[in-house]
Amino acid sequence: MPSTAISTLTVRVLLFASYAEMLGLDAIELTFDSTATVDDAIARLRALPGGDRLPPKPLCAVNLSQVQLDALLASGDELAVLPPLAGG
Amino acid sequence: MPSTAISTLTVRVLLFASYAEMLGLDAIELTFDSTATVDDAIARLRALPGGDRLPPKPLCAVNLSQVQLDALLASGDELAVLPPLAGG
Amino acid sequence: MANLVIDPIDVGTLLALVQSPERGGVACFLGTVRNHHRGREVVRLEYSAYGPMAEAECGRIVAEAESRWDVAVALRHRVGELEIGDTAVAIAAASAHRDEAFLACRYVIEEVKRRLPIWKREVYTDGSVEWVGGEAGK
Amino acid sequence: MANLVIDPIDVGTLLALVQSPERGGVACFLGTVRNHHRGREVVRLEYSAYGPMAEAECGRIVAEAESRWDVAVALRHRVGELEIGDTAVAIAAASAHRDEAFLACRYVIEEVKRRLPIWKREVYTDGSVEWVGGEAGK
Repeated sequence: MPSTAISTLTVRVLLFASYAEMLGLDAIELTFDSTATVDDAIARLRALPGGDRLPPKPLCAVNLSQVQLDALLASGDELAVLPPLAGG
Repeated sequence: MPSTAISTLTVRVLLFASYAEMLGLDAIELTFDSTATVDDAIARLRALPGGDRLPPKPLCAVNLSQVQLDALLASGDELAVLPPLAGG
Repeated sequence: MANLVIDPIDVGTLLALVQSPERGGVACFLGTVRNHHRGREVVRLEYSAYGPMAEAECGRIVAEAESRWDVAVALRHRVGELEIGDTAVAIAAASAHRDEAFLACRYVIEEVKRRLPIWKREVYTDGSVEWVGGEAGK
Repeated sequence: MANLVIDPIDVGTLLALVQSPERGGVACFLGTVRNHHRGREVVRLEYSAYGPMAEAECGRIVAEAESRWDVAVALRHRVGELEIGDTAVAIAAASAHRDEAFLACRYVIEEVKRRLPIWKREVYTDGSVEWVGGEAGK
Protein backbone atom coordinates (compact mmCIF):
# COMPACT_ATOMS: atom_id res chain seq x y z
CA MET A 1 0.00 0.00 0.00
CA PRO A 2 1.45 3.39 -0.96
CA SER A 3 1.66 5.88 1.85
CA THR A 4 0.50 9.45 1.36
CA ALA A 5 2.54 12.27 2.80
CA ILE A 6 0.21 14.57 4.74
CA SER A 7 1.38 18.12 5.30
CA THR A 8 -0.41 20.90 7.17
CA LEU A 9 -2.44 23.46 5.29
CA THR A 10 -2.66 27.15 6.16
CA VAL A 11 -5.18 29.56 4.67
CA ARG A 12 -5.83 33.21 5.33
CA VAL A 13 -9.52 34.00 5.96
CA LEU A 14 -11.03 37.44 5.40
CA LEU A 15 -14.32 38.56 6.92
CA PHE A 16 -16.32 41.60 5.85
CA ALA A 17 -19.06 43.97 6.95
CA SER A 18 -21.63 42.29 9.23
CA TYR A 19 -19.60 39.05 9.42
CA ALA A 20 -16.52 40.92 10.62
CA GLU A 21 -18.68 42.54 13.31
CA MET A 22 -20.16 39.18 14.40
CA LEU A 23 -16.76 37.64 15.00
CA GLY A 24 -15.01 40.84 16.03
CA LEU A 25 -12.22 40.27 13.50
CA ASP A 26 -11.65 40.84 9.81
CA ALA A 27 -8.79 38.41 9.16
CA ILE A 28 -7.57 35.15 10.69
CA GLU A 29 -5.23 32.31 9.71
CA LEU A 30 -6.54 28.75 9.90
CA THR A 31 -4.34 25.65 9.83
CA PHE A 32 -5.56 22.15 8.97
CA ASP A 33 -3.72 18.85 9.50
CA SER A 34 -4.87 17.35 6.22
CA THR A 35 -6.89 18.38 3.18
CA ALA A 36 -9.75 20.77 3.86
CA THR A 37 -12.69 22.26 1.98
CA VAL A 38 -14.24 25.69 2.28
CA ASP A 39 -16.96 24.00 4.36
CA ASP A 40 -14.35 22.84 6.87
CA ALA A 41 -13.07 26.40 7.24
CA ILE A 42 -16.60 27.71 7.80
CA ALA A 43 -17.17 25.09 10.52
CA ARG A 44 -13.98 26.28 12.20
CA LEU A 45 -15.13 29.91 12.06
CA ARG A 46 -18.54 29.00 13.47
CA ALA A 47 -16.82 27.48 16.51
CA LEU A 48 -15.18 30.83 17.33
CA PRO A 49 -16.78 33.29 19.80
CA GLY A 50 -19.66 35.00 17.95
CA GLY A 51 -19.34 32.47 15.12
CA ASP A 52 -22.72 30.88 15.84
CA ARG A 53 -24.29 33.92 14.16
CA LEU A 54 -22.46 33.17 10.91
CA PRO A 55 -24.77 31.33 8.48
CA PRO A 56 -23.76 27.70 7.82
CA LYS A 57 -23.55 28.23 4.04
CA PRO A 58 -22.26 31.75 3.39
CA LEU A 59 -21.11 33.05 0.00
CA CYS A 60 -17.37 32.39 -0.31
CA ALA A 61 -14.49 33.31 -2.61
CA VAL A 62 -11.03 31.81 -2.92
CA ASN A 63 -8.28 33.92 -4.46
CA LEU A 64 -10.76 36.56 -5.70
CA SER A 65 -13.28 34.20 -7.36
CA GLN A 66 -16.54 32.83 -5.99
CA VAL A 67 -16.39 29.11 -5.13
CA GLN A 68 -18.71 26.33 -4.00
CA LEU A 69 -18.52 25.21 -0.39
CA ASP A 70 -17.08 21.82 -1.33
CA ALA A 71 -14.06 23.42 -3.07
CA LEU A 72 -10.71 22.14 -1.79
CA LEU A 73 -8.37 24.63 -0.16
CA ALA A 74 -4.67 24.81 -0.93
CA SER A 75 -1.98 26.17 1.34
CA GLY A 76 -1.63 29.93 0.90
CA ASP A 77 -5.18 30.40 -0.36
CA GLU A 78 -7.07 33.55 0.56
CA LEU A 79 -10.60 32.56 1.59
CA ALA A 80 -13.12 35.42 1.79
CA VAL A 81 -16.46 34.96 3.56
CA LEU A 82 -18.92 37.35 1.99
CA PRO A 83 -22.14 38.70 3.53
CA PRO A 84 -25.08 39.17 1.11
CA LEU A 85 -23.79 41.55 -1.57
CA ALA A 86 -25.13 45.09 -1.72
CA GLY A 87 -23.31 46.78 -4.58
CA GLY A 88 -24.94 48.65 -7.43
CA MET B 1 -84.59 61.94 -52.04
CA PRO B 2 -82.77 64.27 -49.63
CA SER B 3 -80.22 66.52 -51.26
CA THR B 4 -76.80 66.93 -49.72
CA ALA B 5 -75.18 70.35 -49.65
CA ILE B 6 -71.70 70.07 -51.12
CA SER B 7 -69.20 72.74 -50.17
CA THR B 8 -65.60 73.08 -51.29
CA LEU B 9 -62.81 71.83 -49.10
CA THR B 10 -59.43 73.52 -48.68
CA VAL B 11 -56.42 71.92 -47.02
CA ARG B 12 -52.91 73.15 -46.51
CA VAL B 13 -50.24 70.65 -47.58
CA LEU B 14 -46.70 70.68 -46.21
CA LEU B 15 -43.77 68.93 -47.89
CA PHE B 16 -40.43 68.18 -46.27
CA ALA B 17 -36.84 67.26 -47.03
CA SER B 18 -36.47 65.19 -50.22
CA TYR B 19 -40.18 65.56 -51.08
CA ALA B 20 -39.94 69.35 -50.91
CA GLU B 21 -36.97 69.18 -53.27
CA MET B 22 -38.79 66.88 -55.71
CA LEU B 23 -41.72 69.26 -56.10
CA GLY B 24 -39.72 72.44 -55.59
CA LEU B 25 -42.13 73.65 -52.91
CA ASP B 26 -42.66 73.12 -49.21
CA ALA B 27 -46.28 74.23 -48.86
CA ILE B 28 -49.33 74.39 -51.12
CA GLU B 29 -53.09 74.79 -50.72
CA LEU B 30 -55.37 72.24 -52.37
CA THR B 31 -59.10 72.73 -52.91
CA PHE B 32 -61.58 69.93 -53.57
CA ASP B 33 -65.16 70.23 -54.81
CA SER B 34 -66.48 67.50 -52.55
CA THR B 35 -65.21 65.21 -49.83
CA ALA B 36 -61.61 64.09 -50.22
CA THR B 37 -59.23 61.61 -48.59
CA VAL B 38 -55.51 61.88 -47.99
CA ASP B 39 -55.13 59.62 -51.03
CA ASP B 40 -56.94 62.16 -53.21
CA ALA B 41 -54.54 64.87 -52.05
CA ILE B 42 -51.53 62.68 -52.84
CA ALA B 43 -52.90 62.01 -56.34
CA ARG B 44 -53.21 65.78 -56.85
CA LEU B 45 -49.60 66.31 -55.71
CA ARG B 46 -48.36 63.56 -58.00
CA ALA B 47 -49.89 65.38 -60.96
CA LEU B 48 -47.76 68.49 -60.25
CA PRO B 49 -44.40 69.04 -62.01
CA GLY B 50 -41.86 66.73 -60.31
CA GLY B 51 -44.68 64.94 -58.48
CA ASP B 52 -44.17 61.70 -60.39
CA ARG B 53 -41.14 61.10 -58.13
CA LEU B 54 -43.35 61.20 -55.03
CA PRO B 55 -44.20 57.63 -53.92
CA PRO B 56 -47.89 56.69 -54.34
CA LYS B 57 -48.29 55.80 -50.65
CA PRO B 58 -46.13 58.16 -48.57
CA LEU B 59 -46.30 58.50 -44.79
CA CYS B 60 -48.82 61.25 -43.97
CA ALA B 61 -49.98 63.24 -40.95
CA VAL B 62 -53.06 65.40 -40.49
CA ASN B 63 -53.00 68.06 -37.80
CA LEU B 64 -49.75 66.69 -36.27
CA SER B 65 -50.78 63.01 -36.06
CA GLN B 66 -50.00 60.17 -38.45
CA VAL B 67 -53.01 59.01 -40.48
CA GLN B 68 -53.93 56.26 -42.92
CA LEU B 69 -54.25 57.17 -46.58
CA ASP B 70 -58.01 56.61 -46.59
CA ALA B 71 -58.56 59.21 -43.84
CA LEU B 72 -61.08 61.90 -44.77
CA LEU B 73 -59.87 65.49 -44.94
CA ALA B 74 -61.78 68.41 -43.40
CA SER B 75 -61.54 72.02 -44.47
CA GLY B 76 -58.66 73.77 -42.71
CA ASP B 77 -56.71 70.54 -42.12
CA GLU B 78 -52.93 70.65 -42.28
CA LEU B 79 -51.75 67.65 -44.28
CA ALA B 80 -48.04 66.82 -44.01
CA VAL B 81 -46.38 64.45 -46.48
CA LEU B 82 -43.41 62.85 -44.71
CA PRO B 83 -40.34 61.28 -46.32
CA PRO B 84 -38.93 58.20 -44.53
CA LEU B 85 -38.14 59.38 -40.99
CA ALA B 86 -34.51 59.70 -39.92
CA GLY B 87 -34.62 60.98 -36.34
CA GLY B 88 -32.75 59.45 -33.43
CA MET C 1 -41.43 71.69 -22.95
CA ALA C 2 -39.09 72.17 -25.91
CA ASN C 3 -37.80 68.70 -26.73
CA LEU C 4 -36.21 69.87 -29.98
CA VAL C 5 -33.07 71.88 -29.32
CA ILE C 6 -30.52 73.70 -31.44
CA ASP C 7 -27.76 73.90 -28.81
CA PRO C 8 -25.68 70.88 -27.74
CA ILE C 9 -27.38 68.51 -25.29
CA ASP C 10 -25.85 68.44 -21.82
CA VAL C 11 -26.34 64.97 -20.39
CA GLY C 12 -25.84 66.09 -16.79
CA THR C 13 -28.64 68.61 -17.12
CA LEU C 14 -30.93 66.00 -18.65
CA LEU C 15 -30.21 63.50 -15.86
CA ALA C 16 -30.92 66.15 -13.23
CA LEU C 17 -34.42 66.55 -14.69
CA VAL C 18 -35.41 62.97 -13.84
CA GLN C 19 -33.19 61.92 -10.93
CA SER C 20 -34.63 62.02 -7.44
CA PRO C 21 -33.92 60.19 -4.18
CA GLU C 22 -37.07 58.10 -4.74
CA ARG C 23 -35.96 57.03 -8.22
CA GLY C 24 -32.70 55.21 -7.62
CA GLY C 25 -32.15 53.86 -11.14
CA VAL C 26 -31.64 55.93 -14.27
CA ALA C 27 -31.33 54.35 -17.71
CA CYS C 28 -30.26 56.63 -20.51
CA PHE C 29 -29.54 56.43 -24.19
CA LEU C 30 -27.48 58.73 -26.38
CA GLY C 31 -27.46 58.60 -30.16
CA THR C 32 -24.39 60.25 -31.63
CA VAL C 33 -23.61 61.33 -35.16
CA ARG C 34 -21.67 58.63 -37.01
CA ASN C 35 -18.86 59.36 -39.43
CA HIS C 36 -20.03 56.91 -42.07
CA HIS C 37 -23.21 55.93 -43.88
CA ARG C 38 -23.45 53.00 -46.28
CA GLY C 39 -19.70 53.04 -46.77
CA ARG C 40 -19.37 56.76 -47.43
CA GLU C 41 -17.59 59.11 -45.07
CA VAL C 42 -19.77 61.84 -43.60
CA VAL C 43 -18.25 65.30 -43.00
CA ARG C 44 -21.26 66.95 -41.35
CA LEU C 45 -25.02 66.82 -41.36
CA GLU C 46 -28.12 68.79 -40.74
CA TYR C 47 -31.32 67.64 -39.07
CA SER C 48 -34.52 69.34 -40.15
CA ALA C 49 -37.87 68.73 -38.53
CA TYR C 50 -41.58 69.29 -38.93
CA GLY C 51 -41.31 71.18 -35.67
CA PRO C 52 -44.86 71.32 -34.31
CA MET C 53 -45.49 67.64 -35.04
CA ALA C 54 -42.08 66.57 -33.71
CA GLU C 55 -42.77 68.41 -30.44
CA ALA C 56 -46.24 66.87 -30.25
CA GLU C 57 -44.86 63.37 -30.84
CA CYS C 58 -42.14 63.90 -28.22
CA GLY C 59 -44.78 64.90 -25.71
CA ARG C 60 -46.96 61.92 -26.58
CA ILE C 61 -44.07 59.43 -26.44
CA VAL C 62 -42.91 60.69 -23.03
CA ALA C 63 -46.48 60.62 -21.70
CA GLU C 64 -46.96 57.05 -22.98
CA ALA C 65 -43.77 55.88 -21.25
CA GLU C 66 -44.68 57.64 -18.00
CA SER C 67 -48.16 56.11 -17.99
CA ARG C 68 -46.99 52.60 -18.87
CA TRP C 69 -44.17 52.43 -16.29
CA ASP C 70 -43.45 54.15 -12.97
CA VAL C 71 -40.81 56.44 -14.45
CA ALA C 72 -39.84 60.06 -15.02
CA VAL C 73 -38.61 60.59 -18.59
CA ALA C 74 -36.70 63.39 -20.30
CA LEU C 75 -36.09 63.53 -24.06
CA ARG C 76 -34.09 65.90 -26.26
CA HIS C 77 -33.45 65.80 -30.00
CA ARG C 78 -31.19 68.24 -31.76
CA VAL C 79 -32.02 70.01 -35.00
CA GLY C 80 -29.82 72.12 -37.25
CA GLU C 81 -26.17 71.55 -38.08
CA LEU C 82 -24.32 68.84 -36.16
CA GLU C 83 -20.71 67.70 -36.15
CA ILE C 84 -19.47 64.10 -36.13
CA GLY C 85 -19.63 62.76 -32.56
CA ASP C 86 -22.30 65.23 -31.42
CA THR C 87 -25.19 63.80 -29.43
CA ALA C 88 -28.24 63.94 -31.71
CA VAL C 89 -30.75 62.40 -29.31
CA ALA C 90 -30.68 61.84 -25.55
CA ILE C 91 -33.17 60.03 -23.33
CA ALA C 92 -33.16 59.58 -19.55
CA ALA C 93 -35.65 57.42 -17.64
CA ALA C 94 -35.55 57.26 -13.84
CA SER C 95 -37.41 54.78 -11.69
CA ALA C 96 -37.30 53.09 -8.30
CA HIS C 97 -36.83 49.83 -10.25
CA ARG C 98 -34.15 49.50 -12.88
CA ASP C 99 -36.25 47.13 -14.98
CA GLU C 100 -38.81 49.86 -15.56
CA ALA C 101 -36.11 52.45 -16.24
CA PHE C 102 -34.59 50.25 -18.97
CA LEU C 103 -37.94 49.34 -20.52
CA ALA C 104 -39.08 52.96 -20.64
CA CYS C 105 -35.77 54.19 -22.08
CA ARG C 106 -35.83 51.54 -24.78
CA TYR C 107 -39.47 52.27 -25.61
CA VAL C 108 -38.76 55.98 -26.05
CA ILE C 109 -35.82 55.55 -28.44
CA GLU C 110 -37.75 53.03 -30.56
CA GLU C 111 -40.75 55.36 -30.80
CA VAL C 112 -38.50 58.35 -31.50
CA LYS C 113 -37.03 56.49 -34.47
CA ARG C 114 -40.47 55.36 -35.62
CA ARG C 115 -42.46 58.54 -35.13
CA LEU C 116 -40.45 61.79 -35.03
CA PRO C 117 -40.79 63.75 -38.29
CA ILE C 118 -37.10 64.56 -38.56
CA TRP C 119 -34.84 64.24 -41.59
CA LYS C 120 -31.11 64.15 -41.99
CA ARG C 121 -29.14 65.74 -44.80
CA GLU C 122 -25.62 64.35 -44.97
CA VAL C 123 -22.60 65.96 -46.61
CA TYR C 124 -19.92 63.49 -47.72
CA THR C 125 -16.16 63.88 -48.21
CA ASP C 126 -16.59 63.93 -52.02
CA GLY C 127 -18.84 66.99 -51.66
CA SER C 128 -22.07 65.15 -52.47
CA VAL C 129 -25.17 65.72 -50.37
CA GLU C 130 -28.01 63.32 -49.62
CA TRP C 131 -31.26 63.13 -47.66
CA VAL C 132 -31.16 60.07 -45.44
CA GLY C 133 -34.18 58.29 -44.11
CA GLY C 134 -36.00 55.18 -43.05
CA GLU C 135 -33.65 53.19 -40.87
CA ALA C 136 -35.83 52.61 -37.84
CA GLY C 137 -34.74 48.97 -37.65
CA LYS C 138 -31.01 49.77 -37.49
CA MET D 1 -8.16 50.21 -14.57
CA ALA D 2 -9.55 51.37 -11.21
CA ASN D 3 -13.27 50.68 -11.40
CA LEU D 4 -13.76 51.40 -7.71
CA VAL D 5 -13.54 55.11 -6.98
CA ILE D 6 -13.76 57.31 -3.91
CA ASP D 7 -14.46 60.59 -5.70
CA PRO D 8 -17.84 61.40 -7.29
CA ILE D 9 -18.46 59.80 -10.70
CA ASP D 10 -18.59 62.24 -13.60
CA VAL D 11 -20.95 60.82 -16.21
CA GLY D 12 -19.56 62.95 -19.03
CA THR D 13 -16.07 61.58 -18.43
CA LEU D 14 -17.41 58.02 -18.37
CA LEU D 15 -19.30 58.51 -21.63
CA ALA D 16 -16.21 59.94 -23.29
CA LEU D 17 -14.37 56.69 -22.52
CA VAL D 18 -16.70 54.63 -24.72
CA GLN D 19 -18.13 57.02 -27.30
CA SER D 20 -16.62 57.06 -30.76
CA PRO D 21 -17.86 57.98 -34.24
CA GLU D 22 -18.09 54.26 -35.07
CA ARG D 23 -20.25 53.53 -32.01
CA GLY D 24 -23.33 55.68 -32.55
CA GLY D 25 -25.44 54.38 -29.67
CA VAL D 26 -24.59 54.61 -25.98
CA ALA D 27 -26.76 53.02 -23.29
CA CYS D 28 -25.97 53.94 -19.74
CA PHE D 29 -27.24 53.19 -16.28
CA LEU D 30 -26.80 55.15 -13.07
CA GLY D 31 -27.67 53.84 -9.64
CA THR D 32 -28.17 56.62 -7.13
CA VAL D 33 -28.36 56.52 -3.35
CA ARG D 34 -31.97 56.35 -2.19
CA ASN D 35 -33.30 58.19 0.84
CA HIS D 36 -35.29 55.25 2.18
CA HIS D 37 -34.85 51.55 2.86
CA ARG D 38 -37.66 49.27 4.04
CA GLY D 39 -39.65 52.24 5.22
CA ARG D 40 -36.85 53.90 7.17
CA GLU D 41 -35.32 57.21 6.16
CA VAL D 42 -31.61 57.08 5.33
CA VAL D 43 -29.40 60.03 6.24
CA ARG D 44 -26.14 58.80 4.72
CA LEU D 45 -24.31 55.59 3.95
CA GLU D 46 -20.96 54.05 3.43
CA TYR D 47 -19.96 51.45 0.88
CA SER D 48 -17.12 49.12 1.81
CA ALA D 49 -15.59 46.61 -0.56
CA TYR D 50 -13.31 43.62 -0.73
CA GLY D 51 -11.21 45.76 -3.02
CA PRO D 52 -8.99 43.32 -4.94
CA MET D 53 -11.89 40.96 -5.66
CA ALA D 54 -14.27 43.81 -6.56
CA GLU D 55 -11.71 45.13 -9.07
CA ALA D 56 -11.19 41.63 -10.47
CA GLU D 57 -14.94 41.08 -10.84
CA CYS D 58 -15.37 44.49 -12.53
CA GLY D 59 -12.68 43.55 -15.02
CA ARG D 60 -14.23 40.15 -15.67
CA ILE D 61 -17.76 41.55 -16.09
CA VAL D 62 -16.61 44.23 -18.56
CA ALA D 63 -14.58 41.65 -20.51
CA GLU D 64 -17.58 39.30 -20.65
CA ALA D 65 -19.83 42.06 -22.01
CA GLU D 66 -17.23 43.15 -24.57
CA SER D 67 -16.74 39.58 -25.80
CA ARG D 68 -20.46 38.77 -25.95
CA TRP D 69 -21.51 41.94 -27.81
CA ASP D 70 -19.77 44.41 -30.13
CA VAL D 71 -19.51 47.10 -27.46
CA ALA D 72 -17.10 49.26 -25.51
CA VAL D 73 -17.99 49.29 -21.81
CA ALA D 74 -16.98 51.51 -18.90
CA LEU D 75 -17.92 50.81 -15.28
CA ARG D 76 -17.40 52.75 -12.04
CA HIS D 77 -18.56 51.96 -8.52
CA ARG D 78 -18.03 54.30 -5.61
CA VAL D 79 -16.79 53.25 -2.19
CA GLY D 80 -16.61 55.24 1.03
CA GLU D 81 -19.13 57.76 2.32
CA LEU D 82 -21.94 58.81 -0.01
CA GLU D 83 -24.72 61.33 0.30
CA ILE D 84 -28.37 60.84 -0.69
CA GLY D 85 -28.69 61.35 -4.45
CA ASP D 86 -25.03 60.55 -5.19
CA THR D 87 -24.34 58.21 -8.08
CA ALA D 88 -23.12 54.93 -6.55
CA VAL D 89 -22.65 53.00 -9.78
CA ALA D 90 -22.39 54.09 -13.41
CA ILE D 91 -22.19 52.00 -16.56
CA ALA D 92 -21.82 53.10 -20.18
CA ALA D 93 -21.96 50.74 -23.17
CA ALA D 94 -21.39 52.06 -26.68
CA SER D 95 -22.07 50.17 -29.90
CA ALA D 96 -22.86 50.69 -33.55
CA HIS D 97 -26.22 49.04 -32.78
CA ARG D 98 -28.40 50.22 -29.94
CA ASP D 99 -29.74 46.75 -29.26
CA GLU D 100 -26.25 45.57 -28.29
CA ALA D 101 -25.61 48.71 -26.24
CA PHE D 102 -28.78 48.11 -24.19
CA LEU D 103 -28.13 44.37 -23.75
CA ALA D 104 -24.55 44.93 -22.62
CA CYS D 105 -25.50 47.74 -20.21
CA ARG D 106 -28.23 45.62 -18.67
CA TYR D 107 -25.93 42.62 -18.38
CA VAL D 108 -23.28 44.65 -16.57
CA ILE D 109 -25.61 46.11 -13.94
CA GLU D 110 -27.15 42.69 -13.23
CA GLU D 111 -23.72 41.10 -12.82
CA VAL D 112 -22.51 44.03 -10.69
CA LYS D 113 -25.42 43.45 -8.30
CA ARG D 114 -24.85 39.70 -8.32
CA ARG D 115 -21.07 39.56 -8.08
CA LEU D 116 -19.36 42.66 -6.66
CA PRO D 117 -18.22 42.12 -3.07
CA ILE D 118 -19.48 45.46 -1.82
CA TRP D 119 -21.52 46.19 1.31
CA LYS D 120 -23.58 49.13 2.39
CA ARG D 121 -23.82 50.51 5.89
CA GLU D 122 -26.81 52.79 6.28
CA VAL D 123 -27.34 55.45 8.94
CA TYR D 124 -31.02 56.25 9.64
CA THR D 125 -32.70 59.39 10.97
CA ASP D 126 -33.20 57.75 14.39
CA GLY D 127 -29.42 57.30 14.66
CA SER D 128 -29.48 53.55 14.15
CA VAL D 129 -26.99 51.91 11.80
CA GLU D 130 -27.39 48.76 9.73
CA TRP D 131 -25.50 46.64 7.23
CA VAL D 132 -27.67 46.18 4.14
CA GLY D 133 -27.32 43.32 1.70
CA GLY D 134 -28.77 40.85 -0.70
CA GLU D 135 -31.21 42.67 -2.91
CA ALA D 136 -29.95 41.66 -6.34
CA GLY D 137 -33.51 41.07 -7.54
CA LYS D 138 -34.72 44.55 -6.65
